[in-house]
Amino acid sequence: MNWTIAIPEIVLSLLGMGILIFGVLQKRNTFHMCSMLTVGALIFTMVLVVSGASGLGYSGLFLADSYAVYVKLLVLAASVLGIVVSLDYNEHENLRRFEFPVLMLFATVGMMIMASASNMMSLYMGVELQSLAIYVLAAFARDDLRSSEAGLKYFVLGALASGLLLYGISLVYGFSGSMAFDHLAFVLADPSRASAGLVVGIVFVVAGLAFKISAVPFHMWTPDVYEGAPTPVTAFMATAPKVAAVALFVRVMIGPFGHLVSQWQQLIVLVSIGSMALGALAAIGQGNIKRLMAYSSIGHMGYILVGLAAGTQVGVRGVLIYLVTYVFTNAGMFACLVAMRRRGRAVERIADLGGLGKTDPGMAAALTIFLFSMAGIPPFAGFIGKYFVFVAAVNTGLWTLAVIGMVASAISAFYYIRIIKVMYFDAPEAAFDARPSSLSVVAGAGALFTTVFFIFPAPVVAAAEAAAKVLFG
Amino acid sequence: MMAVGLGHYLAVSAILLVLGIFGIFMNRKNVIVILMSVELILLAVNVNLVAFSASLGDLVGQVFAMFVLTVAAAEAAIGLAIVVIYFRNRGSIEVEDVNLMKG
Amino acid sequence: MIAAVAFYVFAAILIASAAMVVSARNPVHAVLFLILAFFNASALFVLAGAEFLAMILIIVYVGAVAVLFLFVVMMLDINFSALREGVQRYAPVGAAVGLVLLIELGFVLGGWKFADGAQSLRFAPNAANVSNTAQLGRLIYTDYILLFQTSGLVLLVAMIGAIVLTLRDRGGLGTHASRRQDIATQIARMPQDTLVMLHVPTGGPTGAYLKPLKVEPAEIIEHNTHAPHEAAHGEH
Amino acid sequence: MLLAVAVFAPLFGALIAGLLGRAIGDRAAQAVTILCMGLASVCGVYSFIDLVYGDATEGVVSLGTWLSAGDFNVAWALRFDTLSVAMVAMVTCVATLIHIYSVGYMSHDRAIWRFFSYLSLFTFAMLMLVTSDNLLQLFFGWEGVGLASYLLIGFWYDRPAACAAAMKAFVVNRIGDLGFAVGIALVFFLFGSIEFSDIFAAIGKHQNDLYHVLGSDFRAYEVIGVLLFIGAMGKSAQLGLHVWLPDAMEGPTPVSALIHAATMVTAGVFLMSRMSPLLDYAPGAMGFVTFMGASTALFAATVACTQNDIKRVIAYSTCSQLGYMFVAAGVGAYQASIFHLLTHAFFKALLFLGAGSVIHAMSDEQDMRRMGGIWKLIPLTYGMFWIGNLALAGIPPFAGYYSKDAILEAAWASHSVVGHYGFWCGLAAAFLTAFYSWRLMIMTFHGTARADHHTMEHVHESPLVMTGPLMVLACGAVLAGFVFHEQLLGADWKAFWGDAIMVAPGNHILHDMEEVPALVAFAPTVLGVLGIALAYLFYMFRPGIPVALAARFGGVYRFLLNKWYFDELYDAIFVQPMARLARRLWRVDGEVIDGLPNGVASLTAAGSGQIVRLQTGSIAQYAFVMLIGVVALVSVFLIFG
Amino acid sequence: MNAAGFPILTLLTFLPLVGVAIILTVRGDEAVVAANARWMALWTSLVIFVMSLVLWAKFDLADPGFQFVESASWLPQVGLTYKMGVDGISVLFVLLATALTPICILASWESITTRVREYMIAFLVLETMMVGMFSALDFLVFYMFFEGVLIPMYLIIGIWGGPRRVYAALKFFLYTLAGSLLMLLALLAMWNQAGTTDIAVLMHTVFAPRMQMWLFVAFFASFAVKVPMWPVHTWLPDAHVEAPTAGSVILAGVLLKMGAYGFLRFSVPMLPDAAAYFAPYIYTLSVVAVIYTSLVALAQTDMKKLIAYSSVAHMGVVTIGIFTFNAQGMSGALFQMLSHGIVAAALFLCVGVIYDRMHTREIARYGGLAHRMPAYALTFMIFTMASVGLPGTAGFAGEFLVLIGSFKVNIWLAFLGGMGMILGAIYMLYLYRRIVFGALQRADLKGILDLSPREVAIFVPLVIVTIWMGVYPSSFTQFFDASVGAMVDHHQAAIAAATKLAGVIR
Repeated sequence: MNWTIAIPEIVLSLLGMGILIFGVLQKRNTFHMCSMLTVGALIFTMVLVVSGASGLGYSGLFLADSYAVYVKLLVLAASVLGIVVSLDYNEHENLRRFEFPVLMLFATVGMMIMASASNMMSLYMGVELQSLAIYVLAAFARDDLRSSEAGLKYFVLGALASGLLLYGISLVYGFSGSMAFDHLAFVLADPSRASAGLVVGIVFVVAGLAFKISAVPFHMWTPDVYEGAPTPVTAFMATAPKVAAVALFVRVMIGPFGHLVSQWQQLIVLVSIGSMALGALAAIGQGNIKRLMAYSSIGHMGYILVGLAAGTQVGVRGVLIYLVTYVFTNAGMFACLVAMRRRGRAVERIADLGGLGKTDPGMAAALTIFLFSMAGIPPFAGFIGKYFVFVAAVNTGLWTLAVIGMVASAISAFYYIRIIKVMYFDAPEAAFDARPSSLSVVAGAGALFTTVFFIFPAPVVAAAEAAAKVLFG
Repeated sequence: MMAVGLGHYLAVSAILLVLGIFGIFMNRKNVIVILMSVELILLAVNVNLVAFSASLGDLVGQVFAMFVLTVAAAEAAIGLAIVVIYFRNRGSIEVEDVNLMKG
Repeated sequence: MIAAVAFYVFAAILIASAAMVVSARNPVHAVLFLILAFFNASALFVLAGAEFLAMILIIVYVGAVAVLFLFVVMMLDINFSALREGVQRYAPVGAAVGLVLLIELGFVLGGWKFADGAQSLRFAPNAANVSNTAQLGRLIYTDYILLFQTSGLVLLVAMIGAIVLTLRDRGGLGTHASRRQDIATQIARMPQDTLVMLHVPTGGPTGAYLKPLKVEPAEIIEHNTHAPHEAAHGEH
Repeated sequence: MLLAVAVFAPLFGALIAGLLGRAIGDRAAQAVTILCMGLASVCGVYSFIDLVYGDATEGVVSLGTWLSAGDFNVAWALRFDTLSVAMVAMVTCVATLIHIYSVGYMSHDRAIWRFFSYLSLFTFAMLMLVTSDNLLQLFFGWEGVGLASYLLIGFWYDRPAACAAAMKAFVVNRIGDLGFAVGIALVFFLFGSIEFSDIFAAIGKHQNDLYHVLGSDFRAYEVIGVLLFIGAMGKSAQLGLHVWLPDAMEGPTPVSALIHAATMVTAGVFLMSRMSPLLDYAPGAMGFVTFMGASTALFAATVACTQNDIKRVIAYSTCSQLGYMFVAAGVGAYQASIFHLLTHAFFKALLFLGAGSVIHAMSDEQDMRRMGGIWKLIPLTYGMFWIGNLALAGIPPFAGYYSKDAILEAAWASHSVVGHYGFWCGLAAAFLTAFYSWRLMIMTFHGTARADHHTMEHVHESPLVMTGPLMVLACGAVLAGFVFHEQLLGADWKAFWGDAIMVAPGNHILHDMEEVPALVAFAPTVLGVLGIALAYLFYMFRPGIPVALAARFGGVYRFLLNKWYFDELYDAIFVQPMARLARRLWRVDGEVIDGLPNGVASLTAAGSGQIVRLQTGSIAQYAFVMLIGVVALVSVFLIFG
Repeated sequence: MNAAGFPILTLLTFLPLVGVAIILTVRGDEAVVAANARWMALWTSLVIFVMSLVLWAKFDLADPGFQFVESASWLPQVGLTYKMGVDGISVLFVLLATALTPICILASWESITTRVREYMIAFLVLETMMVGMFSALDFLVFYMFFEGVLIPMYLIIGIWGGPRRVYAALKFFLYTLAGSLLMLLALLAMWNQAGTTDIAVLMHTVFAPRMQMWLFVAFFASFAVKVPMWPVHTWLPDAHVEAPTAGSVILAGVLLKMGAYGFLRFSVPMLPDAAAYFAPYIYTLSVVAVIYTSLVALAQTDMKKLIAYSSVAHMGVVTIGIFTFNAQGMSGALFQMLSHGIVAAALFLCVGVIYDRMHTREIARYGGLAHRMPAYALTFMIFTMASVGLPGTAGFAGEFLVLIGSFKVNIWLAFLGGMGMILGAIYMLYLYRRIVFGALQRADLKGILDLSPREVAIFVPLVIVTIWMGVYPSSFTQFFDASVGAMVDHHQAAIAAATKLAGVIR
């Protein structure tokens, strides 16, 4: 049994527990210290992931392949960014408790398990580990009504979703006789074995996973939770778990259920269309920028699902590239949002950005880059991501989907550039408080990446290509 | 009286599932009932898993059911913790009061 | 036959009590019905041959989870009579949708059959002559060790979460977010730090007695979960 | 090369005066332009003499490429043949005289340098027009004179009427120009070239080509003829597109003389003659030309009889005379039309400049009803008017007699229905011409002085710089017909014209002209004399008659006085509807066309509002939506899967 | 390596960004930063302009293909290459862009006083996008530049624009974005079919007729908005009116050309059958554009709006020319694009001159400017006449060639398309009359000053080019003669092949 394939997860968990013990034992407030240690642990894990062995192990429960490596690196990077973004915010908002980074770390472990899941059971355990940690994080500002409401909503609906997921898994298990992905793929290779029960089970699994990536119609929690949760948590929720969930979603659909692509394709198409349309439409009237980001992320999930709907290697490659651009753009964006603080108080209305172009040109420029990127305007990274996703759709002949995607893209551009409008065209509000360097670093790095990605996309594309290839054996 | 088969278990499970779901979205009373409904759903799943496991003669289902139980317990703990802090902030756990954020 | 009768009885009670959980007006009743439901489900598990799970269900669910529920319900001090009655406005539509789901599930499940070759895919077939518990134990500690550990992590996270959310920090002016056990101090504490030996005058009317050090009464009340002597030691 | 000097010297003068005028001052600007014009006229006249009497041969002076696209190639080039050099000589001479005249006439104006610059610019454009070697360069000159005309009419730009007139002139001309341009396109389509030599060489090849337009096939030449004539109509103020010419009198009088009498307006006639080799094969189009020319001649003459503005009378007279020229061109007597063009240039410029002299004397009064009784005060001008009017009325031996006579003879000799229509219209117009000419003269110079006392005190003869050109032109008005008659129209016309005017083998009009009945030959003169007599009767001896007639036939009078209501008609059917349409379309733009995207936008916003309303914040409802989602997906799967 | 001996197009494209980088490093108080930004932007753009003259000098007139080609590996996995090059069709537009940028910067010298640094940066970025777009030889690279133009332009209109700038900027952005997203789909489809996005290869790829139709529609959606064609033109008047002067200049001068360039670069050569099929519809829309927008221009009370509508009409002539598929029409369209680029830009500058002085664009607020501003009156007159299409000015050759070309299609097309000659004269002269002519009545106009030396420096080159293009248009047409000829041949061959194929099938 080649247990070494799980070394990154094992090491990260142990480090997490170590940090936990360290934090408990120290008398001083160790939030900052623990955060830095966590960042160190995550980065160390990235090294382990890159250099780790690959293969299937733990009785077929755990799979380390280049797809997993790709996803894990992205997840870890997103987690690092999430923690860095939280440093200053938590100090200000009286959330400086060392459990915060530790919970993020354990959530990351869950995501890594999700990335490596090759069995319905490890899938479920990964999802739950990740979800439970994030439920807590969402409610972390426990004296804030909105935060606790966010936690409550996320928890209740998340529990319902995992119930549905489990029910689906049980049906799949019952109708096919196994929970291992490779077994399922083997069973379903003969389409006649795909009984109605199995198919319904797949639908339930899809529903459960769609909840995790907040795709329509399982998206309802997203705006409320994004708005209510502390902003760094929102930043974290919008990036790392999304990556892991998407990766898992793709792996499940392409791996065990890959042979049924013609059947689930239309489901994904419907969900994708719904997400793109809702993401485009609902954000228009929003005044709260975190809420807007929630709708925006719903829309982005719709675009990502376009790649999945293609069900081809090109599609998966598109999804993986999109995820990279999505993560960095969002991380940078949220770094800017976290920096929105006026006279010591966090503000989050779009109108608060008024005249930012005058009062803080650097941040305004960064935000502009992120917003254009999310709107898919070349040459920013977001465009590259969209391009590769739509390449897949066109390749597969999903013209309707592509056209609707384009329309949604145009509509959503409206609200993105409306924010730019507020920043540059509106009368200036009072300036924001001085921005801590940690946020500047994240925002600057995100902006730089978003801007120059188009020049050197080749390494990412190559990695995504290799990762996608694994899924199609 | 019919012999008890897998179908029976599945029917019970399905009814439990639907009841659990009903409990979540029909109820106007309090949030704790929702948590209990979640437990019902998980119970339904477990019934399913056990029934399949028995029919297949495969223990995987039961192993999984055990993990589900574990997770359910953890979920209950966190859920109740969240309900508690929510109650402390809001002073109420009525379902319809949980609507500070919307739109 | 008896098994069938038992199944029907248990199943009926299970469903009925589940329905009561959802519809009971008093949350305390709901919890109690939930416990009833668990008991019956456990019985069904036994009928299906999953004794260990049945046991766990009782121990974990009834013993821990349901009690936790009860505890919280009681603790939150809810005015039950003020709770809203009835169901949501869209109840009829909701009922219809739920019914549709049920019918669909029935339709689907009714057509259950194993996929061809499913038997060959069984990962852990039931072994003869080995008890259910032993089999599960073998599996969990070998093939499923990873997930077993993961579930440990899940519980750890739940623990951290519950603590971080609910543990209050009263008057926490210092660097400590909350009052904690300080193990090293505890161990390093000597009896003479805490106890004063008084020489008892013999035969005197006042008598000799053992007296604790002076403590602030408020702290004792606040931290009644702590050992009195620890509270007495205090951190000044 | 002298021809090139003649053409470009005015441009040089115009540029110097225009760009440096403010720096070098009015005097210097005048000097430069006049010098350049003098040089140009010397060169022009010398070229003419050299070609007609000397040993120069026809040819082309190539200046460089202009425009090329695919097989469409146009070069800058000057054509050197009798027609062009005759025009060059005439244009440079008249223009020089008018430059000189303007020194006096414009002496009280400001921005004189600008005026002279415009005048020279105009001359340059006109010279480019007449010397062009291809249709496009002709079009260049054609539009160039339009521009100069626009600038000169609007010279007094703070007068609203002048600005309006300038714009009207440009726009109406543009309408004709569009026809012209399409005509050029058709020529290119047919011949693959728009160079005259190429076109004329290939005339025979394409004469039976058909072109499908308006639902049936026409001979392509006919279509070309009509299209080019549409252009000519605009520039030469033929009936329908004549409306700009009378208004153009808002410009300074020298402008009227140069542009709206002697040169620019005759460009249409020139075009007809230039394209004669082709037009001769287009009898239908030529009939149309004759018809329009004759109608214009008569129409303008009738209107001229009732006008009271001295310049407008002459303007309508010009219009009428241009009609004559087209009649001649239409019946194939291009030589006669050019002949009339030349003589007309002299006597009409004379009349205009004379009118300018009168206006100058009368302190810028143009209304003849406020003149009278001044013939003794400005005798020289009065004399010039006599000469000019005699020439205009076609009284022998003045220049107009020869040319007008030739045209009417040609019209008669054409033996076609439209030719005869032309003849009768021309005859009537000849009578009216004499009538209104003398009406003008009598109202202006004779009778009681109707101007106010103050004006009358200032009446004086113009300075020499103005009367000098008048006298030179008068010489031309007297002699031009007699001198050139034989050369242009006589038996040796071919020797004179060379290849400049080529006629189809069947065109014997010049020959036939000689054989018309004597009555026809004399009729115009007789009618002219009768017209003069009638004018004397009406305005000198019995002033009551015209008043009574005007009262008796009020409808007819008003009809004529209001120029057949053309302006009102156009206003009602083109200008106003267009303005209304413009405003309506603008509303369409804002409400309908913009309404769609705006509507989509507000629909989107509304949709957004509706979707957001679903987001009630209620957990139960969120769960319900999830349930619906699951049920829906399951249903989709079960039903379609 | 190419004829210039160094990667000139890449340099031209990205040098502005170097200027941006330098401007960004300037520190100091606002006045210093503003002055430095102005001079830096001016020098950068001038250097680029001078460098772009190399293209003019070294361009091989006889070669119809792409020249100065350079390429670099970009995304080999999906067959994407960074490839730049120009042919006769695009080379002059590169020059147009590089020439207009310094003029725009000069025109904004005094009128832009706030956020000068950002403004100059926006303009230099815009230059990068424009030059890059005209020299891109890979479809995706083209698309990125094509869309990238939106970003600086959106900011220019939105930040430094007039009172309704927000509406105008949003409208501009969304209209063009909506259009170009469909083009992206077409791009993907073509890539899917041909396996490459190399423009040179795509030009010789034969697409199935049915696919061509769809592709054409998608391209049309993008390019028609950009041109703009009726009825998707309404963003233009708003954008023009609200944009600052230099923004209008670059919008009219270069950005409008992008749509027509797209038609020439993609729709016609790559989709010959569809282009031929849709030509009558294009004619119809163009004719409507010419007549309708001319009439609407007539009703305007705002100078910029009037000129904006006139742009629509002029671009209608361009689209007619492109879809005549003959040498005259296409050359004429190209020439008209160039001349419109110069003339409309100059007209907007003319408006800017008096707007800077009086801060109103209301036509009725002016009148009699000739009294006080003779030099301005002359300049304005020259450009008015060029806009009207007077022979001897830039406006004529293009319009006339299109007329010839369209006549080959249909006489009525020539007539109706030529209606612009008449209507253009009406609205332009009407405008001129109301602003420059008439009596100087308003008191506040009495002290208005004539052109300043800086303004003269802006206008002189434009006047010279305008006259030059009128008198010696061959010096421009020779650049694209070969390429247009090749395109016409290619088109006819493709149509013939399709007809033959249809015959065989039938």
